Amino acid sequence: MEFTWTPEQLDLRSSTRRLLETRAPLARTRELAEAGQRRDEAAWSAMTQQAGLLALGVPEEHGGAGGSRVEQSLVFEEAGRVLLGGPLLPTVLAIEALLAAGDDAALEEHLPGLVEGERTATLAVLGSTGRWRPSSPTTVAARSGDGAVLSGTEELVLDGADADLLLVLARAEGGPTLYAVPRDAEGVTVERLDVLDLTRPMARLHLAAVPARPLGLTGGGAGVVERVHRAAAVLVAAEQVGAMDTLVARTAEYARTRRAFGRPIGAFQAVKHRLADMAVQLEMSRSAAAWAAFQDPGSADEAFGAAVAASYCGEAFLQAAKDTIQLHGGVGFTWEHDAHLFLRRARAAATLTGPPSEHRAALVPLVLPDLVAPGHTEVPS
Amino acid sequence: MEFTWTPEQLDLRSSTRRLLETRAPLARTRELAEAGQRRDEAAWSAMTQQAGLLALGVPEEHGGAGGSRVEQSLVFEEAGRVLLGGPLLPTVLAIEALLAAGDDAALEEHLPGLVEGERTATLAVLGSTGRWRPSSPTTVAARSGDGAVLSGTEELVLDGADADLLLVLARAEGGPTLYAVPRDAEGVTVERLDVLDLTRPMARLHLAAVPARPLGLTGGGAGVVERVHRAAAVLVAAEQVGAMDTLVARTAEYARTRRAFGRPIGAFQAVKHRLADMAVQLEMSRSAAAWAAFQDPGSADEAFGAAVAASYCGEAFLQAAKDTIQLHGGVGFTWEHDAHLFLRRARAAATLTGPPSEHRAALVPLVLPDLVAPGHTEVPS
Amino acid sequence: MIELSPTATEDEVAAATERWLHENLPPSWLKAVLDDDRTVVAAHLADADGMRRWFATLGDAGLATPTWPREYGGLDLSAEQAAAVADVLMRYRANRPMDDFIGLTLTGPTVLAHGTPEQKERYLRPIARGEERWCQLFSEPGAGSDLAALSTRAVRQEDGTWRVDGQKVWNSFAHIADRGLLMARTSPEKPKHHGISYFLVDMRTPGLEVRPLKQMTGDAEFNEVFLTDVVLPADALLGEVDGGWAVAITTLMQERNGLSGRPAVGPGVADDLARRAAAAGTWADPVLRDRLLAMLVEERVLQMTTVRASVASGRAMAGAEGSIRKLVSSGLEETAGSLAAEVEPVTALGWPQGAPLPAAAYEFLAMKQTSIAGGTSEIQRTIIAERLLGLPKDPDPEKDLPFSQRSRA
Amino acid sequence: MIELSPTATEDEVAAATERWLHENLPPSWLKAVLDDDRTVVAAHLADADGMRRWFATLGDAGLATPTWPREYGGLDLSAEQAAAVADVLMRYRANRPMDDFIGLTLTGPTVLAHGTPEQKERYLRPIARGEERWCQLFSEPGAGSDLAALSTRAVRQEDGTWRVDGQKVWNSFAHIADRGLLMARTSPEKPKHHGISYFLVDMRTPGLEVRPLKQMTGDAEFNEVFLTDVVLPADALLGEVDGGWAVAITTLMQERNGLSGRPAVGPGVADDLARRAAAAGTWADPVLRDRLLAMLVEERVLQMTTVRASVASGRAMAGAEGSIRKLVSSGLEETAGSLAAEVEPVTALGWPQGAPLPAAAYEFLAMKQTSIAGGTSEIQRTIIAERLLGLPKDPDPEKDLPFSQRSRA
Repeated sequence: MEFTWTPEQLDLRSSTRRLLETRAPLARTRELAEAGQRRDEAAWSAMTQQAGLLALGVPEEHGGAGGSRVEQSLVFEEAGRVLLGGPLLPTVLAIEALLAAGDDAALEEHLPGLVEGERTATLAVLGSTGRWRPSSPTTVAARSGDGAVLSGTEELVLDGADADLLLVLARAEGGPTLYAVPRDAEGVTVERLDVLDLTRPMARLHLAAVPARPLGLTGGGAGVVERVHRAAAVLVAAEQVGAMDTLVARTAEYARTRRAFGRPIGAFQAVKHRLADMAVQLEMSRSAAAWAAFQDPGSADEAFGAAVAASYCGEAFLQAAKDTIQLHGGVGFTWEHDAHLFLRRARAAATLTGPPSEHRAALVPLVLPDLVAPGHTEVPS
Repeated sequence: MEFTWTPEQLDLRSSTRRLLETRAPLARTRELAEAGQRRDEAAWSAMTQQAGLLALGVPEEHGGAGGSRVEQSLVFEEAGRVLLGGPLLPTVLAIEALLAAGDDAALEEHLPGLVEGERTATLAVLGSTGRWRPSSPTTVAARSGDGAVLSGTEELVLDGADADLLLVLARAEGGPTLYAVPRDAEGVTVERLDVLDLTRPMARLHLAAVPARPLGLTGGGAGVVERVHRAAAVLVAAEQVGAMDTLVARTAEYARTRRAFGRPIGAFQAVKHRLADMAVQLEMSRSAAAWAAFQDPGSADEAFGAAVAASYCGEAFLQAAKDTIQLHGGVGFTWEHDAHLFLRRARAAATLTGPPSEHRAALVPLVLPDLVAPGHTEVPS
Repeated sequence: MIELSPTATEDEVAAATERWLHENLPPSWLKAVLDDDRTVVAAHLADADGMRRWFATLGDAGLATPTWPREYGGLDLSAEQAAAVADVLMRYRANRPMDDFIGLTLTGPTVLAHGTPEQKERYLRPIARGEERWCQLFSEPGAGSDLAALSTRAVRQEDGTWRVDGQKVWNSFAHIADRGLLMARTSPEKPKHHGISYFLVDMRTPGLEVRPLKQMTGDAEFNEVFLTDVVLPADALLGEVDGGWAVAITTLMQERNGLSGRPAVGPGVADDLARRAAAAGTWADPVLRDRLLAMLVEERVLQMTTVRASVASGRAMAGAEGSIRKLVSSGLEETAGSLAAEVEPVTALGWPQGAPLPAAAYEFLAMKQTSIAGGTSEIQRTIIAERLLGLPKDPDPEKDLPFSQRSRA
Repeated sequence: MIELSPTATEDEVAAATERWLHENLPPSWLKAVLDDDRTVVAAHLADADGMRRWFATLGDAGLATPTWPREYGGLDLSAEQAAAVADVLMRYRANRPMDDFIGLTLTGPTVLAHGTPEQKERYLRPIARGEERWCQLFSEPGAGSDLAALSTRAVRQEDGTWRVDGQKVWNSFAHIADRGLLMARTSPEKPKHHGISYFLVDMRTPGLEVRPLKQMTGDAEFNEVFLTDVVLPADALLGEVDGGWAVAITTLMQERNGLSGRPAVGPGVADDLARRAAAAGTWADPVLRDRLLAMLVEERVLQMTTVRASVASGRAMAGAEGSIRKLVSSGLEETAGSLAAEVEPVTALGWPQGAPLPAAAYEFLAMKQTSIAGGTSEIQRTIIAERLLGLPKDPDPEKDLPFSQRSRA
């Protein structure tokens, strides 16, 4: 039932919070970002090998903890609080893709190393457009002997320069198909990028006839990627709630203590009411993100919840980040203040999960199916 | 030159203001609205026969005062200040249409009575859709002997139940054509409506094979109506500026005097800053409306100015009316308070001149012509 | 009175309520509900005598006021259990009407908290049984958001009675109410919050006049109430003399505790607007469509928030939950009203003479109501900032001044 | 000095300026401008010695500071006439650079209004001739919007000199300036506005350290300035001791009087964004397109407002005109930054290592700058409400308290 967390789930939340507060606090996120590092090695192994956070989304028969999206979402909310970046999100989504593809051999080969945090993976599924269009990938798979070779450009690949395993969506004869490619395979050229969201390294990948192994059924890639897109929307929404929570708490603290014109600035309605609106949007986002997490993965309810959460939380977080800067005045505009790390994250997250208006358009067939008719609706292309 | 009014123009503004303050103040507008009357007869003749306000847009060779859009716009700003409704706007626009159609016989027949205020006229050009689509009128003109007969339904006809002369746009063989129809012609059925904007009576007209006289060239109706649409946009924008000016002045006065929590409510930033935003939008609207009025009728600059003013002032006025109610609290929500008269006017004006997003789309060919290309732009239908 | 264990689950409560309805609802009504025969149901709802008898039955079973103590006609249920009851009653159209909201939701808890035993005996059961209807006489022309600035005077007479003079405004149901909750100033020489007393008033008392107040929509849902030399008995006082503000806080805290059933996530106003847009042809406009969908999203997220607030483990909005929901729903109503007029632009502008206002026109005109009534959106933001975020209070330079010495406009 | 009648029309002023440029601009520069040969023009602009000579020529003609009195290097022109001069200079790329803004626009009028004859002699001509560059040392970490809360101390020594200690922030050009406008507290025992003095400071004074301040964009346009035992001569004081606030008001009133040429209505940032959207394929999104067009409309209306404000008969914004324009343009910058990242979503997220930030990323990151710098949008709204609408001032409970007794965080 929605919004009813088990005691174990609440324990998971507290232990994750403690873990991140000690091993990966926001100050450490900033250090890594400024140094251009993808992760803190000790924190990574604490999160994976000790806390088993990557096993949460994996069924027990595949050696996982059998947790649900609810557990994962609690972890991502905590990760969002400290703007944890690096390989966590891409690896979790890659695991989701492997599970959805249901290719036993691939699961056996890749899952243990990923779940243990020994290896990392990422998705290269946005093609050269950088948009989620799983039915029309731009990378092309050509037959080559028994297997396939992939050619194309993949934009916005999270952790793409360092992840060990790439899951690439390509146009094959039988339809869009997902392929596994070791990042160090011949023909893969990695272009490491400078990034807006300093906490999430990204790369552009150029694939030139790269030998690749199909995952699951040929032509089944679009369905797999759609499912992963929804998972991404739900987990990023949770992350956004955590991040917003940090912003609201810090900005309220600043408003209570910073003084101007003889009063704490929080006594001015311009500040007070803007903060109230931030708090309202945080609480609303919290509801949307949690509701989505409580739905069964793969269900229409999840598709609905994901679209609602992605569009609502994405815009709310961006607004909260802007308001945080405004309410801090000059200091909020400096490099030293953390506000810009949140603003950067908010923008990147909104692009990576897809524009809010696209998520809204996706609601029409789900909640107003009678209005999906020629001339009635139009999904922006 | 923009924003440089001549002393004569400024005199016209003051004399119009005095005239309306004495003969047609807001309180009188309310009385007429509550009684369902279209005009105060004495005020109407003061405006027309004495002050000659209807002659302003008429060239001297047609017996007018030869004024420009600038003069007209000054008058409409004053009219907006007191929410003057009734036959003024439809008659001015009908005169504009007659002049644009350039049909000398029709001008000779109709103009003197209209300019003198002895007769009134209105446009029936929105067809059954109620939208400005001059290239595709829904009323149909059929040939009948030497002349034509019109059949169709015309929505949102201002003063349609009482105006003496109807100018109807209809689909004719040679293209959209404007026709003159006496309101009491056989086949015209008038359905007087209850209206949202209480100051502007409206009717739905049903035309069943009504004999009509074409104005100007057959097929030239679309161009005439487009020109009148622009005039309407410019004059209504001026009217909106006048109305907003009343709202800002009255709301500021209320905020200075109404007390709560030991202070005038204008000392609370929630009130103060909302009022500041209203004032800003008023000043911006004033610039947009005046700029448009200073452009040559029929020029591309006028088309640009009209689209800018219609979209900006329309939205600003609606927002100002809402804010006025919010800032007045409970009393602003009562029938006795004038705020709702403005809210009603704001909504009706926005529909009558066309949705702001349509005006914005119309800017593309004017200012970004290189972006008008297949796939580049799309005007909402 | 129906038997329910205090530990019954919501589903058990719902089942017990349903069983009871099957046993007690007039058979033709029950059958009509089960057959979805709306004509027959409507006939029952229109039968004043029948409804009076039904409300008495419902009240005697404790089901009209399930959260009240058993001794005053309740069942000692929790808010969640009561929502399950309300859910079932609504399904059978057997619930009490909106007109009884003030008595059930405001008067009950306020009298329970502050009434003498005699007052509880006198006032509670008639509310539970639907015999007396209440209204609220709080706001005044000069005291809206700043309610404590009210200036209606109550002066104690030598015989212990009170003489009341003043004017109230925004009083829903006052024209059909039997009794009213009245705040009046008893000690103008004290600071404004400290000189107010709270009274329970018979609306038929001489000198009390109710006049409808016409709103911008043309409706008159509210009233003005004029009090001229109104004499109230000594026992009309609820709580202490000059202690009325504390009593009022109890009333105000209840405003959002209506028995509105269990919350759910599903189609709302935005869905309706989208369908109307499709019918009017405006759904083809992609910009309008995106705004309708944005509203749909916000409306669903508000529903999700309401569900969350109803689940113990989901609550984390620390006393500001009602304000959050009111603020968001006010915004939604404003959005809906704006959109309605754009969705059906022609319909909203004119309609056949004498016909009722079309929905688009009504919704447009009513859009600001919730942002103002029952605490403006500005007040809600202030509450949220102070309660949830601990920001400093807005200053009130005259808060501690004797009321009679305050500045006036 | 060039000869211009005080009643010359703007067109006459423009023509005279153009004639003068044809006579005085180095011939190769003039030719390059007329031929639109940007390489040669750029070479001239990059030639430091040549520019130094040019600024001296320009200054001696009075054309760098046309609104100043003739005796201090100006031409006694009106603001409108000066705008015509600026227009022409810009067209020939012969105008003074942004780096000189503070000297030309702030220092000049402030010294003219409050300086002694000696100070005017000493400071004005080097500004007119481009020999000395200025910066502003007002804001402090603890005094942003509430500038009068500044706590940098200036203590008068026995020999009449001043010892200054404190920290300033947000100082544009401080790292390249010769002189600075400094506000410091001289009497902490007086209420905050009454104990401040104003100084003209040599930026090379020992103890004065300038450090770049990195912004969220990664740029360092601004500086922090640390003052440690900085000793200023007695004649560094501008205006009266403790009379600095009035002097500062003069400076602050000038901020929007830059010589930015005659305003016009034409393509702006929104047009550029629309073209970039077309190139990136996002122009096909009708929702984004409408937002871009709404921004285009607002930008044009702001231009129209700027034109209106520049025409005597159009002025009706009673002292709040600068605040209105700043508020609207801050909003536009925020809108532009938001839109930029949506117009070019992929470009904004990542770019080749070491390459400069793409426009979309930079505009996104910089979008809040104008809403904060030079008076936040909240401050502008307050100014508009108070000056234009006559609403009551925000209270400052410590306004009249001795500065040393105020509360601290």
